[in-house]
Amino acid sequence: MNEQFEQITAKEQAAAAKFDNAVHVCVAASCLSSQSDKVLETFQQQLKENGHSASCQVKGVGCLGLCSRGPLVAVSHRDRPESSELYQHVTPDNAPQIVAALVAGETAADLVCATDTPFFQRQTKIVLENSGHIDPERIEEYVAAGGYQGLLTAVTEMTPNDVIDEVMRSGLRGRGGGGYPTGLKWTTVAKADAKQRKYVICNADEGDPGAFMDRSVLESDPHRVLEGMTIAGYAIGADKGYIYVRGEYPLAVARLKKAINQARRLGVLGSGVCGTTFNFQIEIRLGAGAFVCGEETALIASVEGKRGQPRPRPPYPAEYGLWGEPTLINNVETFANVPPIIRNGGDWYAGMGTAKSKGTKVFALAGAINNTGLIEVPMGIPLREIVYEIGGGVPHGRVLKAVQTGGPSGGCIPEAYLETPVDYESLQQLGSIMGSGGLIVMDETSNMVDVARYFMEFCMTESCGKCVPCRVGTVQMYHLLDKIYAGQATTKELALLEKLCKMVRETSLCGLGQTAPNPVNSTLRYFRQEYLDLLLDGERVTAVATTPEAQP
Amino acid sequence: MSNKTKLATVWLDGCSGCHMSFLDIDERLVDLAQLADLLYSPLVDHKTFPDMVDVTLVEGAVSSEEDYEKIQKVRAHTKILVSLGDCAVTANVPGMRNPFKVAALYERAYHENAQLNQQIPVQVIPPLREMSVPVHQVVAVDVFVPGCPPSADTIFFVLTELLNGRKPDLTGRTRFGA
Amino acid sequence: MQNLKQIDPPSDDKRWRIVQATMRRNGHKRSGLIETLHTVQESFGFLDEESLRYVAFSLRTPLSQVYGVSTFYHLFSLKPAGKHSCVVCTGTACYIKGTPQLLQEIQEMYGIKPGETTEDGAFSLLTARCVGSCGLAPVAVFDGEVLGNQTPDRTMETLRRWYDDE
Amino acid sequence: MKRSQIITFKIDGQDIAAREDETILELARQNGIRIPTLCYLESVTPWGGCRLCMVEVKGTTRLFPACMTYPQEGMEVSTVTEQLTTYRKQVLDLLFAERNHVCSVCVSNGACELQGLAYELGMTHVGVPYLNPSLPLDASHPYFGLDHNRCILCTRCVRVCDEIEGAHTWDVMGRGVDARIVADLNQPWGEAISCTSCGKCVQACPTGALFEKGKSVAEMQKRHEFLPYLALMREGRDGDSEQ
Repeated sequence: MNEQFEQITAKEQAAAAKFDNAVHVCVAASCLSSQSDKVLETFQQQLKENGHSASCQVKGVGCLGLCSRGPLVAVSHRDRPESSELYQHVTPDNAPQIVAALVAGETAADLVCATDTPFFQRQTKIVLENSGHIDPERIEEYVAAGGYQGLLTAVTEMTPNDVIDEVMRSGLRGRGGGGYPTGLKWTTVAKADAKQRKYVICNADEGDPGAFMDRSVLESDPHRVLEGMTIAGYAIGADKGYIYVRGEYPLAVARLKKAINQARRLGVLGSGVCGTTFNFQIEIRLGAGAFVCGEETALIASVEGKRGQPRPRPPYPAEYGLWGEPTLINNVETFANVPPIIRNGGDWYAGMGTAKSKGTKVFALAGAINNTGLIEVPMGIPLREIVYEIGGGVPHGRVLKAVQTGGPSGGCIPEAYLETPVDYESLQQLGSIMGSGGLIVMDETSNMVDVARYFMEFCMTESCGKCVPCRVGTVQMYHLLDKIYAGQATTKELALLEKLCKMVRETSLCGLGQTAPNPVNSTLRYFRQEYLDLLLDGERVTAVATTPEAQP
Repeated sequence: MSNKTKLATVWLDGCSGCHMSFLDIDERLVDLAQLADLLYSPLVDHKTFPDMVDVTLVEGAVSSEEDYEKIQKVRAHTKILVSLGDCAVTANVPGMRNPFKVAALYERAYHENAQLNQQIPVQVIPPLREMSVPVHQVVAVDVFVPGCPPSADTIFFVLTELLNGRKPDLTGRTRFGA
Repeated sequence: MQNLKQIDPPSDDKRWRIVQATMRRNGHKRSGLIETLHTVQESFGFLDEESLRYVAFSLRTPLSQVYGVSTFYHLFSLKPAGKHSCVVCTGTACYIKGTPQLLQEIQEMYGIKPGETTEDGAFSLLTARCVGSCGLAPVAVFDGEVLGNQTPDRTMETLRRWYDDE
Repeated sequence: MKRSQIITFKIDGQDIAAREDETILELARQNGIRIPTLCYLESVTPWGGCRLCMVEVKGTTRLFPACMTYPQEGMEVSTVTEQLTTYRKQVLDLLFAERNHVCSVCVSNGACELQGLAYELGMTHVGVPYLNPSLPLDASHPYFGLDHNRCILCTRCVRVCDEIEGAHTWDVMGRGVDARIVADLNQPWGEAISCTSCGKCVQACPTGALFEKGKSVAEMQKRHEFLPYLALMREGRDGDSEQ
């Protein structure tokens, strides 16, 4: 198998060496929605017309990161690698300008996007290492970039226990939001008794509004996820895996399908993985639009073809999961971290991040921030650095008010706490959560009651309806928030809202209900005055600035 | 002015059944009269609500603008406010119109079902609010006495307790749930 | 249980073959219900009673369960969609940049809320939780084409064009 | 998954010896301790939706639904605390406000489980605003009726119909607060081909959502004592077919 990998790699390198220049056009979702596919076509056509198609490689690649400047095009030169350029806002109309410059050995200066900025320099890429470099639809490029090496090592040189030990040593924690230690989860499933078989499920039902990390990984580097899942399957003794993908991600689904077929053909998936006796099949299951299916037990119900309603845990899926069998559920980013961990060792991974949160985290930056897009940073980086340096600060000269993490289950962190390092525990202490990686910046024009109302509306429409506190409680809380925001409520109603928040958090069946009050609680904690200002009988404070109370 | 407890009763959107039940206390009314003066009620002649009363029994839901203003005035001039009967406690029958829009109700009542004079009154009849709601959704309520109507015995018990300075415990006497 | 009698599709419409293929791929098991409904919706545009009945019988799944699943998930529609579709993104980034105003304007002009189709069947209004183009917020998708930086005026302009094209 | 190890634990200070495969709710009932619930029904799969049977366990701040939690050796369970009573009343608040429970039947015959619990917990009024939805009444079945206004979505009918009668006429459609009980493809009950008119759902319903037609108020009582018997007999039959 290794020989085969080497052959592929050599062939890829030889093919790349034939070209003097390379043009990489981002064809991930955000750029694609600005017609980057047409840009790609224009490049191919133009270079052909100019007779340069033999010396210049043109290909579509995954996400280049800085989505707000899309469509992005990266141009590199073999003989002078130092002078590669990134072009922004490329359209089919101005593509010829770039081609002309390329042919003339010049730079189309007015389209250049500076890459010596913190946005590009401050990131550490593990999950996104291939993103923007390889063609996501070609397994050869993934292999040439070191792909499937981890799997090969795992199945040929390591025992399943060795693999789990390595993951344990890496300190990797679930990237779906909760932060449960991945190695521990794997151990539990590995030890569990199966009636017939065990399952691996990849949760790609990314539902937080404003989060698109998993989508980008699936679209830019699908093989990485397949490899991670297969390694997991080997480690826990499963021979079947499901990827549960949002139905709203047709491009990700198409690329995954293609990737699965390619992997089977290459022999890194299916029966006899990498020439061993280990078998592993992966099937895609399409979600159909239900946020609650991000919850493990609801996701399992959905894979079984049922209404995506959760059930109380314990028993946890690790013991009683899909069709009552032990099941490992991790999210996309978690699996995407596995191949490099096996390739480079757990200690390498544990060398990054903080004492309790290891490695890197991918965030989707959005909202009132200059550089919206996808970033990957080491755990422990201060929020301020993400917002002001990587993110380039707040546009229009406005003032940052809060950073929202964790989507509808998370909270708002006010400006006063921006020095906080990004790790699971620190964010939790502030009343928010790491979440899956949505990071929304809000400036002074956002009203925090409105923000809380928005997330409550989300939870209300996404509630499955099984348990009373979530089904009816979210509706009541939404109405109260709506009334407060409309300036028609009294202190009595604010008190009722707080009472409901407590009750819904404590008594709801699953994570959706239990965390639904979080946005309200966190905005109340830091921006209570905004609520009071809207009440008919609220205590008004003349000074505009609210000083966040440091609460334990 | 005697130093007896000052009592009032108010009739909002309800059928007056709770007041009837109150009258069903019969001869025990005489006992009550020893303890309290009834200062304002649909049953007595005074037209304006007194300055301050000790106990007010409220029958009916808050349905019209008139109810809405009245109950706030009553609350401001009452020490202990009692929601008497299911309409006051749950909006009950008056609340059954809530799934419909007010315009549709007027249409039904004054056009479709009227034989003569098919027109929506704009004067005399106080305008309906969007929803008919229980009293405690508008003002703070101190004692809840459910029942449709609460029995005379229950009302007598509640009043006796209140007039003797105790908060009535209704366990086993009337039933919530309508 | 292996050799279930095959149920005949409601008509000889060729599209039923695609639906049958999906059911076969999932071994005619109940767990293939969602996959099958996806295929029906892709092939016919929506799920009507006839197709739900056919799927229920073919997969040996109770009718009420099929109905329950079809109405649980947002992506399934039991009514035919409009000729055109307008999907407004309600992700957080789009929301704080003005989605509510877009929806309100559409509702005032055409009298439809998200999930509804105009009376003349011209277009359906839908919402999506983040289409992943947060950099362009607020975003709306018109017949699959993503248009960013929407304002009420720009959105209304695009919708009006659908009517002009008639 | 039959586990039969005997363990001991405590409910409200009372020592209980139990098999590990019985839930806290079942064990409490066997020992004469009442834990309120609306969705639990003996002999069908527990649902865990009403959240009324939540109990406290010493050593953790988390609450557990008694109907789906198994005891562990040495566990100390409390079923009545100030906190639990507050939450239970709030659950009832939410249920009463969700649909329309203004009902003249249960007031006079006292047979409604929802009303009974409100009474038991000393509720005097509903603390949250009423939602006032507009919901239909289905009277298309010759013997029975369904009033969605009274339904609390406990799904007892769904489970009884599926697990004991085997018809699966009922299921839940939609989601969240818009969820509703449906017969077959959301048809009038009288037209549902799968319904055997056995009436088990009516007997299982804790409120007046499912009712028998033509009964006087006093006769509108629900009885479901026969369900455990049917479940037991069913088990026997299934056991034979496996051999």
